[in-house]
Amino acid sequence: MTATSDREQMAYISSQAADARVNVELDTGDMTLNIGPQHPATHGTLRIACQLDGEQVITAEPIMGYMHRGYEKLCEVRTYPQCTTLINRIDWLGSFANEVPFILAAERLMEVEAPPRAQWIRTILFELSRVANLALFLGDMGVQIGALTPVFFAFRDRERVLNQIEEVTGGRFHPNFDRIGGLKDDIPKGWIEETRSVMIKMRTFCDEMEDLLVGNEIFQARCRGVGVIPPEVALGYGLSGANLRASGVDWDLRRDANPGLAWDQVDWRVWTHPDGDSFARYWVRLQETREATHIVDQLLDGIPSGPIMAKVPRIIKVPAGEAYLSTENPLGEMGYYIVSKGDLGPFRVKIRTPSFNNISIVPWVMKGVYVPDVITILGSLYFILGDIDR
Amino acid sequence: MPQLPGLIKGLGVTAKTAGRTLFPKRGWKTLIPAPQKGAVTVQYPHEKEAPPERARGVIALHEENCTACMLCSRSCPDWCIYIEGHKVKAPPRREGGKPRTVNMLDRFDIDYALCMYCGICVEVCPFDALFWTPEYEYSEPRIADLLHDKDRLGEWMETVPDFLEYEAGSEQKVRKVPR
Amino acid sequence: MTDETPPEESVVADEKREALLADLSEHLGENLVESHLRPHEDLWLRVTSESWQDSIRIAKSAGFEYFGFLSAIDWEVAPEGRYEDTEFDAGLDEEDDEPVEVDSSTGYGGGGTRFQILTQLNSLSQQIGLLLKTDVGEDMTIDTIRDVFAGADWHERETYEMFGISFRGHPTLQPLYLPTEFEGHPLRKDFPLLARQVKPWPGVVDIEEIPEHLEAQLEAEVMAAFEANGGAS
Amino acid sequence: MTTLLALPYWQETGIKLGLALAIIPTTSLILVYLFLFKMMAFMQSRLGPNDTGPYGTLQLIAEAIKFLQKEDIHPAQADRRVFRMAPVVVLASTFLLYVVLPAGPDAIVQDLDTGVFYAMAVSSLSVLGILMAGWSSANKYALLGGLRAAGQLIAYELPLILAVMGVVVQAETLNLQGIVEAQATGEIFGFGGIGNPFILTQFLAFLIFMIAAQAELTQTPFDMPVAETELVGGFHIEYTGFRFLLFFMAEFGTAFAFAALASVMFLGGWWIPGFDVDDNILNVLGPGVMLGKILLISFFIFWVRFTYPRLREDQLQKFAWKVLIPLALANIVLTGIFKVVF
Repeated sequence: MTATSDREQMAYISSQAADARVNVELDTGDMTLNIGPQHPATHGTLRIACQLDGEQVITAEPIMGYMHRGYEKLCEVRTYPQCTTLINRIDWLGSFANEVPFILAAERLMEVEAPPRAQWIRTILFELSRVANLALFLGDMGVQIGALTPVFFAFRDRERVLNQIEEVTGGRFHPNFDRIGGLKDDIPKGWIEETRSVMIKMRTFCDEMEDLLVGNEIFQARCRGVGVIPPEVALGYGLSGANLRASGVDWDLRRDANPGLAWDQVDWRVWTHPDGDSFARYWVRLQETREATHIVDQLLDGIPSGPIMAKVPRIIKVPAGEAYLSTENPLGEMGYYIVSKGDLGPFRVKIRTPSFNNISIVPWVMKGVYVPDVITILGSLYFILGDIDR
Repeated sequence: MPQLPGLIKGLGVTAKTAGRTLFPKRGWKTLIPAPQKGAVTVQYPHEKEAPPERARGVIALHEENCTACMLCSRSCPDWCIYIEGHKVKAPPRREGGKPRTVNMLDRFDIDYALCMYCGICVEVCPFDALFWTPEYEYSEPRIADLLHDKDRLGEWMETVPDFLEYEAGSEQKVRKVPR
Repeated sequence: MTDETPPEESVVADEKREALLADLSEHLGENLVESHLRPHEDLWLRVTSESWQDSIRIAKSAGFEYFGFLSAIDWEVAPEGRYEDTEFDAGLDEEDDEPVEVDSSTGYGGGGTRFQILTQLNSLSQQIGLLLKTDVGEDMTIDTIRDVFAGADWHERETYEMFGISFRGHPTLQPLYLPTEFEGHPLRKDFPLLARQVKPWPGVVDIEEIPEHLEAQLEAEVMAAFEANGGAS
Repeated sequence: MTTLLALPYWQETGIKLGLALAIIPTTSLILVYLFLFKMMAFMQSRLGPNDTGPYGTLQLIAEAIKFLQKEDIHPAQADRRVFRMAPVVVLASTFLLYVVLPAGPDAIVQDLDTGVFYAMAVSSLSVLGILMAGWSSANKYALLGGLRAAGQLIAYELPLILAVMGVVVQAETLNLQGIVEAQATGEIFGFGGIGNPFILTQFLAFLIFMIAAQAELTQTPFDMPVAETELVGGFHIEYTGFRFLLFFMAEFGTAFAFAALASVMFLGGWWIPGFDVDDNILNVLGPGVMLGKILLISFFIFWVRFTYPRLREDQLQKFAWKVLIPLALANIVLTGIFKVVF
């Protein structure tokens, strides 16, 4: 018996025992509560069918597919450039970051490498999407547990980052800017300075969140010790990103499996937290947002000059082969397994999205918690519906 | 210094923001409330936010440059560009030459109800006939009206902004918009 | 047994993955059918379908305890391609007029069946990823690895509904995304993509040629106008 | 006390009734506009409603008209009669609360001798309405919300009353006018220049009262009965149109009433500290002074509401039973000791 199922069973038994004690006295029936598919906390169309005893959850089973768009199938009928625009829409908050692993995987098969300037700008945009994405989480987590204001701060300050992304790529959410062999265009004049000032604002935003939520005793009471995920369980379920690091696993693909972007050129650190609870997940993401602004700052200083496009044929045909490449996206490890048969388009694309794995732990982690904790845990696991359903 | 309780700090953050929104002015004007200036929201129908020049709002067609080569239509992931054309004879480029056969555009429709604003068509166009403009106000009550024909697409042409200059270190050439 | 592609050109040998391959082939023994190594990129192992669960267990005990994903590949060639014009579909361009030969091989690690299961595992300590494949036989059934990696639960459910591959020992093998009354397995290559079938490809339209009987007349008209203009077009 | 206008009983009652009926929409309008629309917007770097009327002042009226136009929907499984009655019960509780709130020496609907007792009793009626709404909606979210509301309101009724007890002990009366008088004429350790607003001597009671009121009003951090992100509105999830408007008005009307209670008991109500003004003038100025104090207190109520996350139900209960009630009891004991010693 593995550690996972051991713990799972223990948690279940203890919750059952607690139920039994109550049931003997009151003999209450269970109630099924469908949280979603239209529910503010699921920010999208996820449904969680909870079996409740009073306010205590006995089982929670996520039901999804309300937004399944079949991207793996759609990629098969598209050419490589056409795929890029599609996969923009998987994790719509971390837009640019979606494109990068796909393009890198295709580049790996084609054995081309983007010039350094393109790699740096890619990294900058990648980190900017991370900031934009996580900023929304930092505010949204507040609204999940009842604080109204943080989410407005998040929208306010995320907008500045999105404007920066839009100024370069032309798209706020769907940049479609990454190309096999480089980038579509170079950065416009004056952008570096603007981005610097935006990064300062984002750090102020992080400070505000620290004062408004992290330090708040009510927030801590709601999040500490709620939804604890031990590291071995996290690994077994394939959790990734901040969810994994909040469980104390020191693993960041940017550092541990850098696919050639400029992360190794700058000085930064990976944040982990030993607790593995909802608070730890929030805290790690907060630190990561701040770290990302520092990464952007350093990268802005040292963009090398040169071309932004390697020599690639105008009509892109990727040689036959298979490649799996994943990067550390805002939500976690996003990877593309591309099978090519030398055609204009991929033969098969398997999209490994972070939220799918992250949410698959829900039935395990939600045993015996209260209804409000369901929301806290869902919020702190941080998923994007498009990223689960694809 | 002992830590302030988080509850009080939180109240401070919201109060500070309220103060900044209400009294954004500095100097002797500090006490004049000016929330219109302090708020970050844009009162949309009254004032409009200018999108960046590169924003992908709507596609403009420079008809003279289009040779009906079908490249954009073929590379469109959503199959939303419809082109029809016929060949005509054009006068030779220089004296004594032979008449040339050129493509004449009959129909160039983009269905914005289907378009996903990826910009592949603009990119693949080898003759500089398609351009992005940041205009965004073209919603229609009927979905069928989102199909813009070539005249409508041509009208957008005057809203196309000039291409931006690049940041130092770039080797890209700044392109020109045909006017 | 192992068909290792030697590193082409003067690539530095990937010692880490080679050592890993040697180590794992020793552990897997008979289970390992074929392997493929792309230096500094990835390592593919194909194991026998009978030993699928055991092989995953062995990999896990060899340090690969971080689950990535599990999915399947349908190696049949889609009958309809991209639903576009065939010539364009085949990848014709100006430089070479030869349509690209469609490769009917079954990727790295080989394979004899239409469907293959693919899973990706990571080792945190070695900072290395591993891709494991196995063939799915005619009975379209394979052992579940849910007991080894709890996270595989949903991935197997997804594979079940998308490819129709059953997992022996999986307790809740129900559709994950699709409605219960849905028929068919969408990610199989022969499953039609309706969105592309209901509409003709707009790229197929050709430019209308000048009717031959009009050609001379039009030419004369144009030249007349040209000369009347004084040679300026 | 002299009366400003000598009117026959029925005329006086008529005027009072009319005023009291008008006061709930008016007060909720003031609170919603000032705090929910404007203050919240400024705290979030927004402008808030600003198109309807000057500075958006007429927005709430527009909203009210919108609600009135909406269809009155009953869930198919709902217990119709109870479902229809619930908002009225909640509003009635608010309405009854206004009866004893003094706005001037004579500006009071009915000056009850047991005013405090009455106010506390009447305010807890609303939980009945909320339970009715939660139960009759035939919705699981509403049911959970209703039950949470019941548990919470009962738990917080106790510290609320115990906190008020301190004031009552010090003022030696249950009459609200008497409490105001006691503050106007009182002195702190012999210094009577500004009277004795009980917020100074009963600060602990004031804090407990405000926290308990926050819970009583189901405002964040104690808004689990409505909890948009968990229960999607809780007990009023199934209500639309006019009936929802009643709940909405009751919520803010009660907030106003509780702010008024707090200002009467801790800030001296209609009395202007440090000034000895004639009663007749106070009858005119009093409501204004009172409004100022009420707005000050509501400002704090809503400031907290817009800043804090919400607690969990069990944490809330623990807080009430393990912290607030012992503190309130200690406060009564202390007040008693001081009362005897000084």
